[in-house]
Order: sequence, then structure tokens, then C-alpha cells
Amino acid sequence: MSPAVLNTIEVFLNGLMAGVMYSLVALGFVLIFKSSGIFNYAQGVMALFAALTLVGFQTGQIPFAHLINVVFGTDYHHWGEGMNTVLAIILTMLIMILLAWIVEKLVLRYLVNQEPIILFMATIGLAFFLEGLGDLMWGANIKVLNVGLPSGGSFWWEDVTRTWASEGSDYYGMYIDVLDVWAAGIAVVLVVALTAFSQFTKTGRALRAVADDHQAALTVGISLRTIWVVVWSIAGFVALVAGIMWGAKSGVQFSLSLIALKALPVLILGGFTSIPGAIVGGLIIGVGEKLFEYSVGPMIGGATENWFAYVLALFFLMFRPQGLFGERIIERV
Amino acid sequence: MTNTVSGTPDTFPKLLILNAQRFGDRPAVREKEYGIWQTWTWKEVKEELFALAAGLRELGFSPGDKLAIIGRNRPRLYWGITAAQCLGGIPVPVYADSVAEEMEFVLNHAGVRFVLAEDQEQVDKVLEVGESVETLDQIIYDDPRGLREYDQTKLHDFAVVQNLGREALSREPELLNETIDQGRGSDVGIFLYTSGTTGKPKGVVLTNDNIIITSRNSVEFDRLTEAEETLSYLPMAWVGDHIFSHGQAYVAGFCINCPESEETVATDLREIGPTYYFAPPRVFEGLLTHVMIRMEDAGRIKQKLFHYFMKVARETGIRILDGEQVSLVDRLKYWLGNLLIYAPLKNTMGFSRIKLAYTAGEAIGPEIFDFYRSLGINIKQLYGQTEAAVFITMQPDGEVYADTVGVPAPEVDIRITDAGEVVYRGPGVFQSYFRDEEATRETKDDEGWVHTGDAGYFDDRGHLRIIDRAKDVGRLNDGSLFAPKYLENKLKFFPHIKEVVAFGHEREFVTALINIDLDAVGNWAERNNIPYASYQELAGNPEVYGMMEESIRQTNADLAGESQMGGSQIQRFLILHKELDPDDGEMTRTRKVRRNIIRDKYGVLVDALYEGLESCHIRTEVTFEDGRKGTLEADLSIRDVEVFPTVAKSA
Amino acid sequence: MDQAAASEDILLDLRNISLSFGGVKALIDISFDIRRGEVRAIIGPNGAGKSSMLNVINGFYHPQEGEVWFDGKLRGPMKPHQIARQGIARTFQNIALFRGMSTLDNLMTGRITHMHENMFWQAIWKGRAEKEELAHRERVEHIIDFLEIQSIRKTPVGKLPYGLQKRVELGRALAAESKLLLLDEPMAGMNLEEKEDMCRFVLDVHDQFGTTIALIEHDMGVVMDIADRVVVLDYGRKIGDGYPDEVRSNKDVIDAYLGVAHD
Amino acid sequence: MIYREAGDFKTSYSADQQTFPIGFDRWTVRVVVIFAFLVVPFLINDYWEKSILLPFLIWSLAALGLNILTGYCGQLSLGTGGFMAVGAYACYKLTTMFPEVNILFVVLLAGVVTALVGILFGLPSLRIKGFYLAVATLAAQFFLVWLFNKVPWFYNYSASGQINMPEREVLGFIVSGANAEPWATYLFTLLFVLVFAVIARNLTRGRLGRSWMAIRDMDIAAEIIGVPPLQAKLSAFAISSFYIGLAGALFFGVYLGAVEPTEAFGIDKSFLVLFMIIIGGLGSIAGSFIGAAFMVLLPVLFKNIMVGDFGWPTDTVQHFIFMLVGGLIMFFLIVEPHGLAQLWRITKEKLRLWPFPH
Repeated sequence: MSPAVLNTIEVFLNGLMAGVMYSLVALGFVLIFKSSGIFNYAQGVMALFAALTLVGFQTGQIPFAHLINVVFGTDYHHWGEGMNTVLAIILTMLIMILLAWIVEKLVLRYLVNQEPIILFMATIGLAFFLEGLGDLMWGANIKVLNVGLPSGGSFWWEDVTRTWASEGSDYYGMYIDVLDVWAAGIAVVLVVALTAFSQFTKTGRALRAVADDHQAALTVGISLRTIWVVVWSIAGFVALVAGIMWGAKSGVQFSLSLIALKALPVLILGGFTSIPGAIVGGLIIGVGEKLFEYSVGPMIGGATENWFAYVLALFFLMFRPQGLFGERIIERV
Repeated sequence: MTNTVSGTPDTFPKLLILNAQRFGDRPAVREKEYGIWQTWTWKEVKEELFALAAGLRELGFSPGDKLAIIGRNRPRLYWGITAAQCLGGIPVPVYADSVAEEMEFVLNHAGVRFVLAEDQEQVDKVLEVGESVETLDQIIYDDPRGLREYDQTKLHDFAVVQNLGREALSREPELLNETIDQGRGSDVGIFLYTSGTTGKPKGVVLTNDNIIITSRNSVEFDRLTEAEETLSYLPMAWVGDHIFSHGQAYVAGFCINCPESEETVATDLREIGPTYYFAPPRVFEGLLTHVMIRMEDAGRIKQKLFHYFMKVARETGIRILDGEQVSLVDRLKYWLGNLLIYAPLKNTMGFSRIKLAYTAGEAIGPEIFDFYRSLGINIKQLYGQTEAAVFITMQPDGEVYADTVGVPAPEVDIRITDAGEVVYRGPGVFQSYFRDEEATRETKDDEGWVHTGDAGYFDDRGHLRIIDRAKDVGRLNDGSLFAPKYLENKLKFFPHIKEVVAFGHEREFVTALINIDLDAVGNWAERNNIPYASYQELAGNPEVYGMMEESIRQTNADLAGESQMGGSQIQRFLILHKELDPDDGEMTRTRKVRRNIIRDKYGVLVDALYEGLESCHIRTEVTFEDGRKGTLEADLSIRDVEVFPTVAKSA
Repeated sequence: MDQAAASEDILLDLRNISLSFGGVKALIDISFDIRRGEVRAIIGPNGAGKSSMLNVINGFYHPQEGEVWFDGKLRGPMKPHQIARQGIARTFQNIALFRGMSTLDNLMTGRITHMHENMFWQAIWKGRAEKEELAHRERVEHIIDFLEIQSIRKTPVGKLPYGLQKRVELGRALAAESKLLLLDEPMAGMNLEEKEDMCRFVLDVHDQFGTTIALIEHDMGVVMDIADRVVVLDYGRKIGDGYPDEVRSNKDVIDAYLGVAHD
Repeated sequence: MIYREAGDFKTSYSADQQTFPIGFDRWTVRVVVIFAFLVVPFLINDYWEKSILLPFLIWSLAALGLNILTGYCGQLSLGTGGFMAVGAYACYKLTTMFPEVNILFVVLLAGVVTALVGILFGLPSLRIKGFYLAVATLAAQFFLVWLFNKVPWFYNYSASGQINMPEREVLGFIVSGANAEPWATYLFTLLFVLVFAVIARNLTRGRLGRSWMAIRDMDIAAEIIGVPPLQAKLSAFAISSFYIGLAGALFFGVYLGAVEPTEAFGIDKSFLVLFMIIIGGLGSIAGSFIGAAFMVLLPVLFKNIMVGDFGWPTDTVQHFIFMLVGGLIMFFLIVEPHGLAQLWRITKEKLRLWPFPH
């Protein structure tokens, strides 16, 4: 095979890996949207927040250290060596659940049956709030997150692929970050787990019921509020996973929250209500923007990832307004 | 078309022409219609109105014809009045809410030939009685809504009639001059039917002079100008509205405003913010209660503020209004109160611009009267009648009292007959009751004195007080006035007195039978843990007697202050052993005491009162709730009450 | 009567209309006409296709087969707002007022088809735009007066009780001063008094403005009172058409309609 | 309490429909405007100009624009930043290409250019609604900013990739560039804001405004009673973008003087303006101003207190403000979805009814 082809394949694979990340975030959106019709803009920030918290626990930071220091003129930063990762993850998860609970308590319950746009804007507010809170708690500086997942290029794969190259071409082989592979794996596990959860557990079925019809759900005695807390907790969990992945890959930083926006086009392709849709959408976007950047980018100055996803979604919408998996809308009066 | 007028105009058409010259571009009438205040200047009114008159003429309206005007206050209906007068005809406003029978009576009695009706509702009523009114000829309607399907031979759309008129006037501009010029002040101007409380309504015949002169006098009396704004919301058929919204408006040239509908009167009042306003006491009363109720829901601070400054107002407001000396501090307080409470309050009620407000009809409660005056609203009382074209007495600025109706209106003479009845004579006095010589003679004697049927007297300030219906007023043997209702009402102001029956006519002095108010007194009894089993027991209680005596003593005290009434102080009383009860025929179903029945039934007691006994035994038939009859026996003690020397007339 | 004369006084003529969503047939080969100045009632049990019929008439649905002749012209492919401009106004079964606007603004919006001043003049406002606005305000005020809703002129319609909202919606349709007025269950969910009022208004409209009215109504009594002619639908088919008493005595109608009405 | 309305009645529809039907309001507004034009210019200094007045005015203009699209026509847009960028670059290109053209017209033209771009990105709104549309506007946001970064022609091939506003005059007074006097830039901006606020009011009070609101409240019904959706939506996009373009032009030309697109016109700006209209009040002209004032003054206030008085580090304060703003957004959406404008309206009603509670 010629290097060109191989490079394309490499780009494609990397695209898939990136797509997995989008899918992870998009997953969180879909969960919440299905059950409460809320488009949770804050999903991305939740990932950031989760990652920050996790790092904080790991490295044993004191929450609000900055604030305390400026107020009392002290100079604390850490309370010790930190804790082992598993414990930190569990604690973080608890925090996320607490967060979900608070959000339901203070915001959602007052916004029941408002029109979607209002709810959407509310979650934008939430996003800003969380971002401020996160930075205030753990500081805004970029942090490295290491949960012990292997990372770096896979030499084995490089060797394997090198042999594919046609004779004489000085091809070094494909670069694939092991972390990405792990991420992909975890994503798959996650999806399977979620599906199982919604299929075989009582809460899961309740979830689906709510998703199908709020009123009906209420009449069979499912408390919308508990459901929402559960859903938001799960979303929090998904966010945590996404956060870990992204953090491990490119450090914990503000840009994390921007993937929330990336998730929008993903959902538009996949449809707001379908989990497989989210996955497929994510992959399409990931691959799409990587390939586009690789092929067209250089000619028009690169950095096309910034907008490719949206423009793609836009064109897609023009022909199929209800998304890839969404069902057709019939208007009535 | 007639465009000038010489001398002081003595008819409304002439006044209209004059106003079209004097105030040509000033607003004459407004109506809230289609969301805004549609306005007509005097010029426009003249044009519209003459068009209508000419149109009526085209339809065959001739001098002497009667034009019935039926509907709520609307510019076009007001124009009907003068339009008819332009043709030497007579307008006959009819109460819009009167049922078909009443309408039939009035139309027949007045011999109405033309009708100007507001809308379908009124037209239907007229058509319903139409057959039986053989004089009835043509009907003109203001609002065509729903009348399309009707047989149009006798029906005419107002606008159509006006167009007829406009054509006629363009053909013959002089069309109306003759009838207008021939008009005289002495001509009959209008029939006003008094809504007869007893029997059929009576058609009061009033000349142009009656209306115009009284209007002019009252306008001068209160210094009204063409700048006034008033709200015309009271029935057009009522003399009050005819004077305030028609007579005075034409004479002074000010603007009348017609509300959009009955429901919107309050908001319309607020929008217009009249400078001159009339309302019967119940309206002011209702408004006050409304204010108080709304304030109930206000926050604590607001309420404190409100009540504090209302107190300030009661102390200073009226004095400031009457131009008395007020200390700087009080003025400051009042100014602050005005900023925070009074002015906003007046604004929400629509009284911000009031220069003068009148109330009349029944007596107005002093506290209500004072409430408005304390806010700086110059509200006055007047005493009037249809037969007088309203004004008999009026209150001059600075001499406004809740308990009198003021001094005789300009050019009005008032006498009090020996029987104590108020009779008067003046420019407004009506000509006659239409087609009712007898009634006319009963009311008005040859020298033109008119009997009001009310008993009253002039107090030391020269103000007239109305005390009672004349027929109920009697005399003590010493000849001094005895007005039972007056006394009884005074006593009934005390919370623990429920009913009073006073005697005195053709006797030495005044005595009274009293019913205590079981709730009030019972309350008092519980608070002072005085045990009682029945009304009778409580009524017999000496302490209760004491209470009553005290109340009567007070009443006597201020009766003594009133030169005329000083003689009728209550000297002896007793408390009845049972409550007066309609079931026993002692009261009417509307709870008015039946004086004579009681006198007969309790003759024993009355005699005892006058024979000077200390107590008296009585035995009465009673009907219990379940209808069983039974007898009640009791020994009732009788008490004397201190009487005070009447203050000599300070004159 | 002969065709020429007929076409003269026929405002709307529907010929063999068939409409279906996916597989579902909503209307099957329906033909009837509406004469100028008449009150035409469309009745039928729930799901008979009444509302679909109205939606076809004002062009919200496009029938797969059949012709719509309006005002003597065959209707081509058109958007609803174009059809509105041709002179068809309507009210909706479940109130479709603009909740964010006042009663007045809702009615003014009803006159949108009659307002033409362009963006530039509107930006300037003073002059042409204002003149136009005020002229239309006056027309609207007459309707407000007609429907006796003066007191709620400036209230946001969202705050109004159901009955009044229905009335405002009628007002909005009236404001369009259309040739044909479609009323989709104008009295649905009203108490007796409100129904009587609404009846009076509909009749007054008819009598005052001579508007041609097509209305859907369940209340047989009402229909028989105010309709000149009635067409009866059942399961998307026309099962009766004619004067009220004809229809009342029509066998199929009694089976289909009254059968349903009495359960 | 302060209102005296009795006797303030309307005898014509124009009087009844005027913007401030209550005399008291009318006079207050007149006084404020006169003050802004005749008094402020004499008091103004650099600090007030740069950190309060100009930002307030310019953001008000942007908020007006977005409010027309989102508040009145109900089309959610997250592309405000991108459109402002268009305004800025249009202004830059035009004034560098035709230096002799008066800056007034340049700014207006910049608005027109933005309007055209707005229409382009508005086209999808005919088929897609809600979030879907938000994505379309996001596409605009990111694509446009990227465009201005990547295509040298836009920044005249300057090495830095920045654009710098040259000095321009109006009637001989410098209104842009380093030597512009505060009062001059202020008056220049104020003029635009006032004129276009009035125009916004005019557009929203008439036929156009009602067709927008009709689309917002119930698009199907709107179309059936004769509102052409295409016209309504596109006109909303065009006008909205025009305003935002103006804002962008002024933001760059008069306020910053030099910009780098990702910095000056990032997505965060889109949110900023969105927040302004949410907090200020959707579908309200006054709301746009209130919201802008709020979002401009709030940070200034906090900086002054926390940084100035407490001496806290700026970033910490920044985070605080983030939390606060986020919290406020949620608060308003829950408590008063119609924003401060509505609160003001309610207060006003209370004042009118004083001393009565209702």
C-alpha cells in the first residue's frame, strides 16, 4: 500500500478515536434529553468539573485554596500527598451525584414544563456557574490528569503497519495513542452498561417510561424528580469518564467545556433521542473533521476542525431536519 | 344658517350659537368610543346638531312635537335635546332602564311623536309598546347594530337623518332660523318625568328660563368656567344630569365627557379626571369602602403610613380647605401626606383635578363627607328638586357642613311653614305637572310657593337643616317642633340602641320606648360578666338602663344646642321587654317602626310614661319563631333623663 | 339552476378532494360548494375529517387529488399565507392566539394582509407607516366595539379566560375582512351563555358584513339554527349535503352522526 | 406614587399608541436624553469612556440586535460574536479601501454587509427551528471567526494578523484612533445608539414587529393568517445582523481600535449578548439597555470592590463573576423569565396604583 493510503487510514483511525470522545459527551446529552427534554449545555462543563475535582482529590489540593489564601492571607495549597486514584474517582462520583441532586433541587424543579429554549438557556447559566465554581475550587491552571491508563504511541502497531507499506517507501508506520484505544474500549463498555441498565433494571425501565411520556410515567407512580436526579447522576458519571479521557489526553483545561458545543452537531446528526445515534454521529464528525483537515485543510489554511462539524451538521439539516435517527415531524393545527 | 345672536340668549339653540362663537374650537363634548376620547368642539356640535334638527324637520317634526330621548349618556342623544328645541319642539328624556310599561305610560302621557333611541334594545322596547302609543310616528336610532333586518319605514339611522338635514340645509341655509328666533325663554323647554316612588311618574314641565337662569346663577355661585371637565354618567332623564351636563355646560361652555360603557365608568372617570363632578352619596360611600377594602391588603408599613396621614388629614385638611389658620407644622405634615398619600389616592380615584364636587339626594354620613374634604376635595351638599330645576339651597365655599344643606340658592326664597315644612320660590320653579292640574295645585300655590314635603329649619348660621318628612313632624303642646325620626336617628347612632320610638306630638314633653341591641349589649354584658338569660332580663338590667340614660342625656345635650330642636329633648324613657318584630306587626317587613300600631299596642306604657309612674306592668301577645302564640309579662321601670336649657338664638 | 348562474354566486367549489397522510386516508373524493353570503356548516363525528377539510380549504394541507376553485379561479400550488391574502381567514379548534401579544395586537396582526408600508417607512414611522397603522387601528377598534371586548383591549391574551380568548380569535379572523371566514368549532368548550353570545356574534357578523362563513360545529342545535346549508362528513367521506331539515332527515346522517352523538 | 395620570386622556390613536403614553415617563426620558447629550460630554473622562459608557452603548446596540432576532422573532442565535466580527472587518476593509468616505457611512455600510451575511446564515431558519437553528448560527460563529483568521486579505496581510483602526474624523473631530477625545467617541456612539434604538422601536411596533412576534408565538397560525414566514424570518435576521454589525464596527473602530478575531469576537461574546437579553428582558427594547448596563457594570463593580478594595487576584474575581452571572441567569429564568424589564414594569404598575397594593 502506498504511504498516502496508509496516512489516510491513520487519519481515519484517529478520527474514529476523536469521535469516540464526542460520542462520550453526546451520550450524556442524550440521556438527559431523553428523560427530561432538557438540552444540557452544561454537560461539557460537567466533564471539566469532574476532571478538576478528580485531579484535586488525587493531588490532595485544598478546595478554594486561592480564596482562603487571599482572604486570610494564608498560604495553604495541599493537605497532603493526595489519595489513590480509585478512591478519588469514587469521591468524585459522589460529588457528581451531589451536584445532580442540587441541580434538581434548586433549578430543574422550578423549570418543569417551561419551553425547551428556556431550559436550554438555564443550562447555559449552569455551565457558567460550574465553570466559575470549578476554577474557584481548584484553580484555573492547566493540570495533568493521570489515572494510570497507558498512553503514548503503540510501537507494536507501528511495526505492524510499517510492513504494510509498499517496498522502498520510507514509511514509519501509523501512530495511534494507546490511550485513545482504551478510551474507545471504555466507551463501548459504557454504552453496553447503559443499555443493559436501561433494559434490565427497574430504574432503567422507569427512565424509558419517562422518556416516552411524562404524564404516563407520573400516573404509574414514578417520581419525575428522583428520575431526574438519577439521570443527572448518570450524566455526571458519563461526564466524569469523558473528563478523565480528555484530561489524560490533553490536560484538564477550559477547552474541555467547548466539546459541549461540538456535541451539538453530533446530536443533530445522530438525533437527540438515540444512544446509537450519538455514537454514530460522534464517529462521523470525528472522522469527517479529521479527514477534511487532512485533505482540504492545508489548502485553506488549516484549523478547520473549529467549524467543520457545524457546517457539516448545517448542510445535513437542510436535507433532513429531524436528524439521522429522529422520526419525521408532522405539523398540525 | 343662523350665526349670530343678540343679547343674552334665552334658549339653548341661541346659547349654542353663542358658544360656537365664543368657544368655537374648545371641546364641547367627548365620548370614549373606539378606544379614544372622540371630541367635538362647539363649532362641530353646532353643525352636527343643526344637521340633526334639519333632518328631523325633513321627517316632519313640527313645533310642539315631543321627542322622547331614550338611552345612556351619549353625545348624539344630548344633541337630540337642543335639536328638538331648535324646532320649537319639546324633548322628553326617558329613563333608559325603565321597563316597557313605564315607557308606554310616559310616551302616551307626554304624547310623544318622535323617539330618539340609543340602540336595538331600546328600539325593541319602543316597538313593543308602539301600537298602544297612537301619537308615535318616527323612531331614530343611534347605533345601527342588529337593526338592519328591521322594517325601516318608521326607523331611521341617526346618520341618515343628519344627511337628510345637511342636504336640506345646503338647499336652504335659513331653514332653522325662524323656529330658533321665535324661541323664547318663557317657552316650555323640557319635560322631566320624576320616577314616582308612589304611583305613576309625574311630568314636570320646565321652561327654558327655569333651566337657563338657575344654571347661570349656580355657575356664578360656584364660579364655573368653560375650562371645566365633567363626567356625564347619571341618567339623562334625571333633572340633576340635565342641569349639570346640559344647562350649566351650555351656560358656562364647559366640556362634558360620556363614558364608554357602564362597566368602564370608573376607569373613564380616572382618565378624564374631571374638575367638576356630581355623585349621589352612595357613590361616594361606595368609593370610600372600596378604598378601605383595597387598603386592607396593603403591607404593614403602607397601612401605618395611610392611617397616620389620614389622621393628619382629618385634623388639618378640612381646616385648610375652609381657609382657616393652620400652624406651619401641620401644613408641613399635610404637605408630606399629600405627597405620599392624598395626591396618589386622588389620582387613583380620578379626583386629582377636582375643583368642585356636589352630592345630594339623601343625607350623606358626616365621616364620609369629611373623608373627601380632608383629602382637599371640595365636596359640597345641595338641596334640590326636579320642581325647582334642582337648586333650592347650596353651600358657599368656607361654609360647608356635613349636617346642613347650605343657604338659599341665588334668587330663591325659602319659608318654613308653621307645620315646619320647607317651601320655596324662585326662578327655577316649574310651570306645572303635565296634564295633572290637581297635583300641580297641591304642590304649588298661586304665589308660586312650592311645597317640598320636607320638614326643616334654619340653624343659627342661616343654613337649612332637613330633619324629616313633613307629614311625620308634630308639635309639643308648647308649640316647639317635634321630629320623631330626627330624634330616633340621633339615638340610633349609639351602637347599643337598636330601635327607638319617640312620642311627643300634642303632649307636654317627649318620651321614648327603646329596644336595646342584643348583640352589642350582650357583648358588653359578657365583658363585665353580667349574667342574663333572655333579652327581657338584659333589658331590665339597671346598669343597662344606666347606659341608655347616659346616651339619651348626651343626645339631649346636643339637642339643646340646636335652637329649634331644644324643646324636643327626651325627658322619660323605658326599655321594652321584647324586641319590636315584624311578625307581631310592630314593624314593616323593611323594619320601619309602625308608630300608630305601637302606640295602641303599648298604650299602657305610653300613658305610664306621661303619668309619671316609676314602673308599669305589661302583658303582651307574642309570636315565637315557630309561629306559636304566647304571652309575655313584665314590670318595666321608667327613668327620667336630665334635660338642658336650650341655648337662646344667638342672633 | 344552470351552471353559469351557479358559478356566479359560488364562492368556493371543492371538486373530488382526496387527502391522505402516508397510508392514512383523511378525505376521500369529497365535493361540495359554498355560495356567496351563506353560512355553511360542516358536521360529522370526531375524526370525520372536518378539520382536515378546513386545512385543505385554507391551503395548509395539499390534497393529492381534486381541485379547489376559489372566487371563480382554479387554485394552483400556493402557500397558506398567499391563500390568506386571497381572502380566506379562519379560527382554530384549539385556540391559536399569539399569547405574547395584547388583544389589540392580535387583531392588528389579523389585518397584516392589508398592510403594505415597506421596511424603510416603518423605520421612519412618522408619516406613511404611522398613517397606515392608525387607519387600521380604527378598523380594528370597530371590531373590538362589535365584539364588546373594549375592557380587555390592552390585556395580554394569555391572561384571558377561555371564552374571551375564543372571542378575540374570532376578532382576529374578522380583522382580515376576508371573503370567506372559516370557523373551526367556535363554540367548543363553552357554557350555554357563552355559546349564545358566540351565536349572536356569528349571525351579526354575517348580517353586518355579509361575510360568507363556513363553520365546523358539534352542537346540532346551533348548526340547525344558524346554518343555511350543511355538509356531513364521516370517515373522510361525504354522506350528506343540503338544507338543515333535509340533512336532519337524511338516513345515513342519522345513523352515522346522531349514533355517535348519543354515546 | 409619583404618577399623576388623572386627566391625562387620549383623544387620538397616535397619542394612545405613542411610546411613552404616560406624561411622567415622557418627560423623564426627555430629561435623560438631554442630559446624555448636553451634560455627560463635559463630565466624561477616559475611565468612564473606556470602561463604562462606550461598552454599555455598544453592547446595548448588539443586545438590541439579538433581541430583535431572539426576543421578538423567537429565533435563537449563538452567532452574535461572528456577526460582530463581520461588522468590524467590513468597517476595516471599507475604511482602508476608501479612506475618504466618511466614517459614519462606513459604519452604516458595515451594518449592511453584516445584514447580507446574516440573511445568508438565516436561510436555514426556514427549514429548521430551535436548537437546530442554534447550530446553524454556531456554524456562522466559528466559520466566520476562522475565516478572518485565515484569509490574509481581510487583515490586509498585516504581519500580526490584527486589524488596526486608522484615525477618522466626523465634522473635523477625531472619533477613532489613538487621538480621539473621549467625548467625541462617546457622542459618536451615542448618536448611533439613540437613532437605532428609535428605529428598533418603530420596526417592532408596526406590521413587521407583529409579524415577527406572530412567528415567535405560533408560527403555523401566523402563516395561515397571512404572515409570510420567509419574509418575516429573513427580515429579522437581516435587521438583527445589521444592528450587530454596527455594534461590531463601533466595538472595533471606536472602542478597541485594534482587534484579533478569536479574542474579540469569540463564542463567549455570543453568550454575553444572549445573557444581556435574558437578564434584561426578551422582546423588550428597554430590556436590551437594562441588560447591557447590567452585564457591563456588574464586572466593573466587582473588580472595583474585590480587586480594588480587597486586593484579590483578578482571576479569582473573574471566577466569582462567572458564578454570579451563571447563577443570575438561572435565577431570572426561574423567577422572572421576562427579565429586569418586566420587574421594572411591575414596579411601575405598583407606583401607579400607590397607595393601593393592587
